[in-house]
Amino acid sequence: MTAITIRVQQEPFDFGAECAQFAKGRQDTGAVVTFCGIVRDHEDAALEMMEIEHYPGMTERALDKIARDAATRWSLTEVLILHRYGPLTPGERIMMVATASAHRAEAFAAADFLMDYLKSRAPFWKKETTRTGSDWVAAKDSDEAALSRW
Amino acid sequence: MTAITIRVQQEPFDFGAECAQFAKGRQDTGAVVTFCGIVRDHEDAALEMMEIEHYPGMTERALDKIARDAATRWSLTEVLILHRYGPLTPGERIMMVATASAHRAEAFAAADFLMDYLKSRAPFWKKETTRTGSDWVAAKDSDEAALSRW
Amino acid sequence: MKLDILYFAWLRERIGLPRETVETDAPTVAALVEELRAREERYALAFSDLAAVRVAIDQELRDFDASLEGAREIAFFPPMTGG
Amino acid sequence: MKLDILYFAWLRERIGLPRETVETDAPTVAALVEELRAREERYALAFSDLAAVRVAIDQELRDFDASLEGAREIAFFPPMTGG
Repeated sequence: MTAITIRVQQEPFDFGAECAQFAKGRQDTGAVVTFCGIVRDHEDAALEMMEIEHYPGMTERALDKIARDAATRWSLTEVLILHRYGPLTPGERIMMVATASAHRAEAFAAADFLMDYLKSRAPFWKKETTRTGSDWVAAKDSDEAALSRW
Repeated sequence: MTAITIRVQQEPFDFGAECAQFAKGRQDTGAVVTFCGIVRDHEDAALEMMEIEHYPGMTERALDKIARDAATRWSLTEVLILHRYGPLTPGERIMMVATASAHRAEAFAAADFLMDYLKSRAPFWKKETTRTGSDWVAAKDSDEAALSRW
Repeated sequence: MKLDILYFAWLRERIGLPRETVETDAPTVAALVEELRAREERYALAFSDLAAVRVAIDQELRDFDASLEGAREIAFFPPMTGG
Repeated sequence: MKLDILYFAWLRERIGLPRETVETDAPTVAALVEELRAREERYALAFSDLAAVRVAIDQELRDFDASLEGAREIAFFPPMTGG
């Protein structure tokens, strides 16, 4: 059985505390992989704000399904997906995933899989505000193509 | 330029604090991947201790070389490798790596690469003590084979 | 039947509201989209390129030819950009 | 020449010491290993299967046919098991 935790929240999260707590003290876990997404400034330093919109209800369902799919494909002891919404500024942490497994390769593959699916199967939309205006971030064809890896 | 940190130490490390501090507040970083290796108990719950021996001097050089190789292959803003030696008990954290990049795929690939090389190119040796005796952990052929992925 | 229709991201902005309730007999999502397009210019604009629109029925991603039978909540939105 | 020789893990245990200084004219690692093997049974035992032994010259991994010219510190150890 995989312990799955899904959290969708507006407030900041404490990445360090989440990492410290995740799979803590488990003796059946040999490997933990974490990923954290951060609001990155544009090369021309023009990003003032990133706003994340989501679909309450569907978001939690979609994330739970992605986590359960990962737990079916790999032998995982724990999975965490945490994603924020609302306004964020450059340098702020947007989201994280964490995977725990007996073995390294499974923890890595599962974290990579979670990110690929989260990116184009969970109902989040990013809007960027720069000095010159606001626009929605376009999905990349490569994001959709990445799903065929799995 | 990639900020590289290498630490080899006997004392425990605070995985949460390391994750919290790593690439903190950087606006050029969009993705952080961390890996943590944990002493895992045997299926038959017989592991009492894991002792890690290393080659002081060469260890730091080897880890620094692996980190620099990763920074050459991928565009990374920060790399951390931290590895303990000495006696450890099941559930204790052995080591961690962390990679920061503008982009997710690079952070993932670099962390995976660091682990593959660290596993069979850094001078650490594990000895396990179970209820029935002590023995050195044998390297796996698959560990050496994994290097050909890169 | 009565359907709750939700719009997100630029679809919400173009249509000018986050949700509405409509009375419709459309058998499929595609038919519903045709009805909406016929209503007003802002709908026609929002749904002008369906390749850029995704749809969920009762919070599950579906295709445009999916049946609306038994559906209660339909959501339209652009391709997702989480992570 | 004088060489510091270090042993790690089961090589250290079989030989019974972590380091020693030897006086040798061996031109290569392989020649040095032959000299060590000829010394005592415990060395012969430790170096009985070179496929299971790795060598570093001055803290860099090298092959057994590597030259010892200019070398100061030679380390022998099993395949590494970090991570």
